[in-house]
Amino acid sequence: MSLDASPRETLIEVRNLSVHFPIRQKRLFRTDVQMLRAVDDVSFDINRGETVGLVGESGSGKTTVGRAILRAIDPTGGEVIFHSATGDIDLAGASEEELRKVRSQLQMAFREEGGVAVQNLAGEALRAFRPRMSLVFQDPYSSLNPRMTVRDIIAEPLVASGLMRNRDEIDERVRDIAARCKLNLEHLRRFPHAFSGGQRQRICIARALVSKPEFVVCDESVSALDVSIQAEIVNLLKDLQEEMGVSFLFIAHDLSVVAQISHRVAVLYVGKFVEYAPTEKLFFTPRHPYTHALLSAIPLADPDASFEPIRLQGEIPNPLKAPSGCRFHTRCPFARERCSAEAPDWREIADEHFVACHFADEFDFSRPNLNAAE
Amino acid sequence: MLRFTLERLIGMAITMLLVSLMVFIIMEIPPGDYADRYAFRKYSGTGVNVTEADIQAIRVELGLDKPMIFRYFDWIGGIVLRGDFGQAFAFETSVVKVIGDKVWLTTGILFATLILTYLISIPIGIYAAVRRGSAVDYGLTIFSYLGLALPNFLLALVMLYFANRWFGADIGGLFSAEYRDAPWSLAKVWDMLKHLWLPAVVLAWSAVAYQIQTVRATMSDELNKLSVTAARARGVPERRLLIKYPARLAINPVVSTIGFDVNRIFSELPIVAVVLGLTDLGELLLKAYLDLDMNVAGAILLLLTFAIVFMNFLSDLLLAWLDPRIKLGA
Amino acid sequence: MTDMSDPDLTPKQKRQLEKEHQQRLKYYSASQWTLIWWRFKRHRAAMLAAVLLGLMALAGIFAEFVAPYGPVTRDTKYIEGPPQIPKFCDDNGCSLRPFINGTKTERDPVTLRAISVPDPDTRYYISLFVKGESVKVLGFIPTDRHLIGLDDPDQKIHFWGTDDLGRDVFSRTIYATRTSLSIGVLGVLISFFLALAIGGAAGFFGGMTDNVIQRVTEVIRVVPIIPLYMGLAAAMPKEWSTTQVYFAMTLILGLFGWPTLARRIRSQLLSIRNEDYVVAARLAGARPRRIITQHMLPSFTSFIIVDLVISFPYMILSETALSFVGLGLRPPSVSWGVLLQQAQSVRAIEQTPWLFIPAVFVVVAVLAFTVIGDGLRDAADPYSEAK
Amino acid sequence: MSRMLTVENLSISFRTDEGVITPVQGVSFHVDQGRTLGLVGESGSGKSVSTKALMRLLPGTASLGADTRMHYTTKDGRVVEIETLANDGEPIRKLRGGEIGMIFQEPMASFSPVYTIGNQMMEAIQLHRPMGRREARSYAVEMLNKVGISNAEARVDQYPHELSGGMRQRAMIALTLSAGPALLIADEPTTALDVTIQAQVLDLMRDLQQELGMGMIFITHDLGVIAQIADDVAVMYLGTIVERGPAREVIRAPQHPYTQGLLAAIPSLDKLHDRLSPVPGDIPSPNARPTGCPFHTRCAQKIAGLCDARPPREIQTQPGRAVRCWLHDDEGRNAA
Repeated sequence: MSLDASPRETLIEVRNLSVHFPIRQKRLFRTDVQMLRAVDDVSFDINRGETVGLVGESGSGKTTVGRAILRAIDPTGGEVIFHSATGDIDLAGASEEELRKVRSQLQMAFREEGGVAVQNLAGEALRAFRPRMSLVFQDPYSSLNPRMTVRDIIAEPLVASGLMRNRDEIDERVRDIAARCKLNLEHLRRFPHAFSGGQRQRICIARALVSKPEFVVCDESVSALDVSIQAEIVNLLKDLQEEMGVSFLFIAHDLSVVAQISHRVAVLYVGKFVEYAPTEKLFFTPRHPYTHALLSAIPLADPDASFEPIRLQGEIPNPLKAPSGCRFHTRCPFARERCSAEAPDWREIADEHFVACHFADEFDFSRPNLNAAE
Repeated sequence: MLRFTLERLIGMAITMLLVSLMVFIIMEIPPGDYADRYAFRKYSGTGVNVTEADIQAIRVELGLDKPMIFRYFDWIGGIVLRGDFGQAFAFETSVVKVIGDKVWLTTGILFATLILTYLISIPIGIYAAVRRGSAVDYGLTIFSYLGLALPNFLLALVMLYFANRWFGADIGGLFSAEYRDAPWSLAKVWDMLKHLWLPAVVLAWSAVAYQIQTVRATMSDELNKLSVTAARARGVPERRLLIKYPARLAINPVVSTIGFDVNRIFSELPIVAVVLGLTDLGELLLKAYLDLDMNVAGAILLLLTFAIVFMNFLSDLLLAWLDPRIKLGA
Repeated sequence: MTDMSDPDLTPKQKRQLEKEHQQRLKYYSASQWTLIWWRFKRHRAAMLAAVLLGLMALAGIFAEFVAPYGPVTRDTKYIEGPPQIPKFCDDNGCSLRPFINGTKTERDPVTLRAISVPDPDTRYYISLFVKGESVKVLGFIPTDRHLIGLDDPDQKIHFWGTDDLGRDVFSRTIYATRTSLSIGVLGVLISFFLALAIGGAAGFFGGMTDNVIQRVTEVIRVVPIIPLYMGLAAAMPKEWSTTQVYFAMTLILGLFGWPTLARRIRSQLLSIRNEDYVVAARLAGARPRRIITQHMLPSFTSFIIVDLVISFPYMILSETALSFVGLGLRPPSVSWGVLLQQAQSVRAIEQTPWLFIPAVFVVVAVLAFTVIGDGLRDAADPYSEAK
Repeated sequence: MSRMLTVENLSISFRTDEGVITPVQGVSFHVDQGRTLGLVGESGSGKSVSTKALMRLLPGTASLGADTRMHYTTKDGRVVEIETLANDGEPIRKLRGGEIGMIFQEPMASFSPVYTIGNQMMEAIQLHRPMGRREARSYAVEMLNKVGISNAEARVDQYPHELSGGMRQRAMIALTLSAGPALLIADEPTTALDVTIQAQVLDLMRDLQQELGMGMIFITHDLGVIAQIADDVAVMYLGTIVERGPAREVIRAPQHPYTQGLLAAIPSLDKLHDRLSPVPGDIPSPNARPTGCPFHTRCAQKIAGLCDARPPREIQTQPGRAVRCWLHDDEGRNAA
């Protein structure tokens, strides 16, 4: 499953994406507004047919990145360029009214960027693009409307966006995707309450892929599942990717699952990227102390592997009170004066290996010599 | 805590302002205005022929010709600055005189009812939750259903009937005949207390039924909390455990609905007062409405509502004191 | 879980397994309303209450037919008479058909007033579908048949006695049921639409609109509701007709019943809006209208129905209480509250206890609504257990 | 090393609206002093319920099987037959906290929100140690220090919601240990925590156990955690222990098809981009427990007519190792 064979084609370019949430605190006579910098100045790109993993601990903003790309929440700044294959949008099926709005905005966006800057799209146009992007949620229970049959749930992206109108066509498409996700015809008539966690997650995946999207965000899609079930879903996602050429942004806190499914992995810490590299590089030769600590903290199911987690001081900072300079300096075992004063640049330290650390060149965290740096 | 108190105080002031506006509007609704009614009452049966001009004169004299907003400020200004609620024309004296010590009687009934309600409902609700599914629990559930369904005036009648049979005829009202118009004395207070229990029981009835349900529901939730299991796993004796962990939290919703209970009690008061022959604000309110004496009615409605708003404020403070999470969240 | 093709199974076991399998399939493809109905059916008290309430409503709707006499028809021969209980036997023997004894007028030996005493020598038989006063059922179906009554059209039976004017308490209660229940329904409907509009606006627009609405709701919620009703009811002109008063009453009840409901609608809307499946629909490209009609409303309806049902008792009790003290409906209207007005004193309990029969209706109706509400509340969220 | 806890044939049934369900059937294990038993299983395996039964913390709708034996040896050498004790009463209360301590998955929920950390700690201390208020307080501070909470003198007067997740779990550990238990039951204590915090807490628990010489039962669904913290392991599936033995041996050479499947399904950091090997099928719900071997519906090696008909016995395969599978039973081998 090497990517080198096919020519790389960028599908999504994320440039300086920021998402800030105003946190209002009512005081006696005024309202204090603090900015929660959930995601701060994040840049990366995703290729066609590629899976990019996004890892981070709670409060790191990984979910926010995923949702901001899909415009489930509005970014505060930056750009998300979507290089969509043209001709996929069913312009003929759209009504005159929609068509006019969509066309004008699409053309403009295409000419300017050669892609569509997603955050510039408004209302109708954004809706027209939605079927090409999808989201698979963490909680397979709450993300399925319990009052709709599985058939209607899976068909929703087609119906809601007006991508397909003909009932037979829709049924055919739903049956096709359901079969690929190992759901049978009988399942389609049922309601979500008839299914177990793993089956529900398969329904979610079928819904996300029914419109043949080019890009799907999987937000902690397997973390709620038991290990023996989880593996099956990971395999399913991989198979579907090969069949359909879809790109995934795979968000998870479990590094080992991310390692299995991703071609490249990005590590987030309190709203900032600390490292982004092809999976092998990130897991075997990490350059950032945080990535290193994160890797060392995973207990391996191997009684001979030594488990000596790097002892990070303190706790993950509250994103409302993000530390100055390098955000990791409060817990970093290698922190120096410069770290608290100056935020490190986001730089390409080796081929395709990005890192944000002043002293990344000095570290060698490569495994299996996990403790070589000390 | 100080900031919290201040915030709630300001909130209370705003609510009171809006309430006073609403009450004023209600006072204005009855057809015809004060002058009409004043003239009608003053001259009806006297043979004097009242002309439109006479009424207009009264209107000017009383300041009723001014726009509504001015009259509102006159009215509320009088109340706030001078404690003057205007004239009660049906009694030909000031509203303050009419209401007078009925305020204190009403307060007495209110607190007697509240204390009775909580003394009964909290322990019973906790007990029902602990013995969930037992015969006692079912019995209490049926009782509280009945409590919610039985109209209070009916209950008042039935209670009065039995009280009359068991305690003699002189149980209705708030005072025995010899004290009714007597000046205040210790004996009179004692006499009042002897009469107070009946309205308190009647008024507490539905509040008890409601609060038993609330306490039982929260207590059941709290009993299933992990913190209770954790405390049990530390070997905390059962009785102490129940009181310290779930019961302490089961009281919170009761505290937060004190204002609501006061509201309920005031709602029932006028009607219960009619049946029991109480001479308190409720009965006066009813009479004022039937006579369309809107100054008296407005004053009473305003006082009752202010009392509720104030009790809400108290319950907020009490709750913040009981639950450390609230202060920090505010 | 046993394999169905297992050869060791007897035909009976196979049938049993097949049946279970079918039941599971039925459950798997059961929609929201089916699930709610299944769960509600399990709640026996609520089912019983629903049946009772249904009967009450039917009696009210067809009051003209069900009640033997009109609400103001007077029986001057039987004033403040106690209930007449149908019997099968008397001193003169037994009969297969229920009957009552007639009455005759005698002078009280002490006070010398004319009083009615039972006359054991006359019998009047009770029948179904007897001829009586001409009425129009539902206001347009003319008939002179009544559900129950005496064979002899000149004689009258008073199951629940008569009041001081000789009016039949049974008939009046049936008519009152219609009035009181319909006031409840109309009041609830009015406050529901207000709540839907106001709570919906608060939940949908949020921000400043929400703040203002919340504040106003707060104010209305702190005002004691019966005194407030009294204020508005007192404002009704005395010369209004009973119909006008009736509609004014429903309007008043509805006008101030919305705050609690509006708060619930608002919080429901806010919580459903953030459900993952609503976000998913939005990301699938659904328009706001589709999100509201396909995703939000269906999940919302069952909760709203519960709220509607449990707000009935307040309406009914308020109407009863107001009419009881003379601020609500006025005679010649008949409602439960109006009927109970005649029973305001301890004297009434002692001398004419049957005048309290309408109170039983109030209690039963309120109880029934509360119990049904409880049953519905348990059933309304059929997905809570699935998690 | 002395045996402190022996559990034999533990079965637990619950009365429900749909009838009686038995989520735990015939579970046997033991804990030695100073050793950690890892109890591993996926959702619905009954691991938490089993340990709650040990403390008699199950609700009134639950009942123990007739031949259930749970024998615990106290610090002063008495043997307590836990299955005979009442759910509520002096004898079981003596065990709770003072002899057997328990830590739960949700540190926030296991504290009462309306009392300070110190209040709840002092309560536990005074219940189990002859200390006055003053003494108990300074002991509480000492314990908070011991679990690595900085500024313990101030923290002791804070409310649980004022602490971060990791701090709360540390405080919970301090609270549980301050009663001086000889056996510690930890029910997924790190599942709700972030990876780096989880590592800190695991580290801490490992150190404290060694320092205090406690026995420990560590419940988790993560075989990685088991590999790092447990001496012995018992693998549970749908209410039965399918395999048990020394953690090292079981993880290196699993004998039960379920254990094998579970280990194979875990994504490894060493072999990237390989296809994972899931265990086929879904976990049946505990109230629709399959007949015969509970795992037969998902087992690739099932023997038709045997595995789906009769539950397998527990077979000793090596000293200290046992497996509940027909494949290791002579009868099963013959049938195959």
